[in-house]
Amino acid sequence: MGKLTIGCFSSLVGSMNLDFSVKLASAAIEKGHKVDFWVSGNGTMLSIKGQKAFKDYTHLEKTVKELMTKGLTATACEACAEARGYHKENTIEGFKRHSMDWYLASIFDADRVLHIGGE
Amino acid sequence: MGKLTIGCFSSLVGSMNLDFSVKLASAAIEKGHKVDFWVSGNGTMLSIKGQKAFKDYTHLEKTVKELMTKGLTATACEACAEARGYHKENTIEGFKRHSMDWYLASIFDADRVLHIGGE
Amino acid sequence: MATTKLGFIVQRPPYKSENPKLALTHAIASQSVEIYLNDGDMVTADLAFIGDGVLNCIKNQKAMENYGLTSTESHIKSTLMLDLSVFVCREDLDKFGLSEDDIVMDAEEFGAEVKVKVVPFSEINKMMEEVNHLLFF
Amino acid sequence: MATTKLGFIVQRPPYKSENPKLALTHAIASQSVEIYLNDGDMVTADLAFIGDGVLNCIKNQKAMENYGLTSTESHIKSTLMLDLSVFVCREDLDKFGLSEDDIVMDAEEFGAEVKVKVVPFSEINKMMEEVNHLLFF
Amino acid sequence: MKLAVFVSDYKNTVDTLDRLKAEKLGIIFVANGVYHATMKEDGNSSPLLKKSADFYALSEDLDTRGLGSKTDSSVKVINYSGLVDLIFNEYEKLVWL
Amino acid sequence: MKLAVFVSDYKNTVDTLDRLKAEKLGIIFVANGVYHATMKEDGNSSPLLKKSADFYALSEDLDTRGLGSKTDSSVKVINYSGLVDLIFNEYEKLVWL
Repeated sequence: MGKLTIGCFSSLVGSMNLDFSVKLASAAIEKGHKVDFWVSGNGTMLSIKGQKAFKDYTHLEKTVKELMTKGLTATACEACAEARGYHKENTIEGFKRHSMDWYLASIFDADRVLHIGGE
Repeated sequence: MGKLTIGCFSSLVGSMNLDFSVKLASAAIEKGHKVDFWVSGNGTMLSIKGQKAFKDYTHLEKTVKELMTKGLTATACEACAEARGYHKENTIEGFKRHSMDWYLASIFDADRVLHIGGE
Repeated sequence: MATTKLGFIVQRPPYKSENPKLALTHAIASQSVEIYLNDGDMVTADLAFIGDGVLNCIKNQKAMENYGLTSTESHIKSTLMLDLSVFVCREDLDKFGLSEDDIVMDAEEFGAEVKVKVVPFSEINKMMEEVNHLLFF
Repeated sequence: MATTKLGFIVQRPPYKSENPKLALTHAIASQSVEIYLNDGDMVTADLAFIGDGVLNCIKNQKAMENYGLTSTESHIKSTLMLDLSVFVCREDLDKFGLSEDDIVMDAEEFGAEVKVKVVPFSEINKMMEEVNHLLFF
Repeated sequence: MKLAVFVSDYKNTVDTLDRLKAEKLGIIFVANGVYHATMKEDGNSSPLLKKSADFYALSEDLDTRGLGSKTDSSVKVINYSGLVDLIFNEYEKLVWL
Repeated sequence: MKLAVFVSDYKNTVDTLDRLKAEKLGIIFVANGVYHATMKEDGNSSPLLKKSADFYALSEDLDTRGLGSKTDSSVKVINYSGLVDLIFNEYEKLVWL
């Protein structure tokens, strides 16, 4: 079994890159791999709690929480979050906040890295 | 003097479409025009209070507040905001939240409409 | 008593950005705008899919099954149920080798009487001339 | 004692998306990553600007004056101050008719000893071969 | 119609501009659109500059990108204040691609 | 190197894929990239399918767009579970364009 580090910089609603990332993380965890998940830039939107579940909009809060109980480590870029007005008290419980070096440290011993840099 | 309605759907940090919109609104207000400003989709990020001012990131909260004292009407799409976990209590004071028909009503008697639909 | 006509032009494919869906939801909002207006005043919305935007109209989108998300297809059907004019550019369908069988043409199952109009780009251009304001997505 | 090498490739112009700037800030984070690692372990970051990404390197960007925002230019200078390797694709500069005079080449005013390396794409490709992981922006 | 088209990107993913018809057409380069007003590729100016239109580029966006002095002679440089006048006085409909 | 390139867009604004060299190259169509695996324009398949590579397309993303049954014969359809195996077993470096 390997370790996959996913970095995603895309917004919660729109490109569906976060939907993709979360589904990939889920499939990898199902197969027994370890998954670290880093969100930076607009990707930090994923870490906000209290996303209202409308069927017209991507809603990932519930899935991410479930994956965290199955071992997913999810971390948001703290500065990217704060610049957008996302504070610790708005963050999903268990979703970590660190500076960018956390991502690189996760990559250090990752077997595979999927970095999704754009919108 | 005329009325300009600007709609912007782009995220706070990144494309700089919101920076553009806010500067255009400011220039129009300086010239005595009335400006209505609608943010929807990722554009609703503009309405969040407590954006931390880093020089590395677009920071528009202060400017928007100043423009509101000069007559700018700013309104965010309520559903788009809620889907992202942006609630009334996170919203900049004076920044309105309505459904999408507000935008169309503003356009009804606008002389010019600049609709910025993408990221 | 005045009418402001709007043209909503969708030029990008679905699911990569939120904007084709927001085009549809904002156009639909023309049906409830009167609460803000004086009696008799109204806003109309015409919708046109052009370029890669016609890919929004392909049938059998399974967004709900795969991602728990309303499909753009079902938003188009909602638009038809509310009697909005929906145009699809014929030249762009032809370019992709798509026929009327491949795309959403009606929402008869929900009682919609209006159908999608597949028209040459020149007619969409005419619509753009006739409206008061344009909103490109 | 192990080293993981990363290649950061910037292929898009500045200011349209946040990602060229995030490439630089994330690459810079390689300098502080040790706090998470065992003694002697490290992560290195090489940066390369290719395609329209070379537009990030044009000098005299006035982002602070116009938008109150740190320029991508100044982020490149920070990167040089931290001794990271920064490559710029020569063929892409040539395509735009840009010379070394037009782009950020050093940060001597801040005491940086490292300079930008203008190299053929083949060298960037070699770097991509040599690193352990690639991060495209 | 009197149509002003805002071009905000360098590489566009849509070809809509080629199909738009207007009696009076203005093309306003803003954000990364200003690269069209300044950069040549293999010696060639942007194909957009061959269109029959009046061209404008936003000075603040040129300066932000280090392009202040490089604008093609066919393009008029305006600032935000000039843009407001252009919008209200010269054009009726505005399109952001 | 063994390189898997994720193509997530239909109209790309970068030409990087043309320049990447790898001993073993996989092109994985995801998100709107799946249009490359399915749509023809004026009768022509996507130029990407002419490259010397192994091609994959994500079934969930095909189905989401109503393209379930239209995939080009050169493209292998995989689901998320298959994608995980591909990533870990067939390729070493992953690039998302």
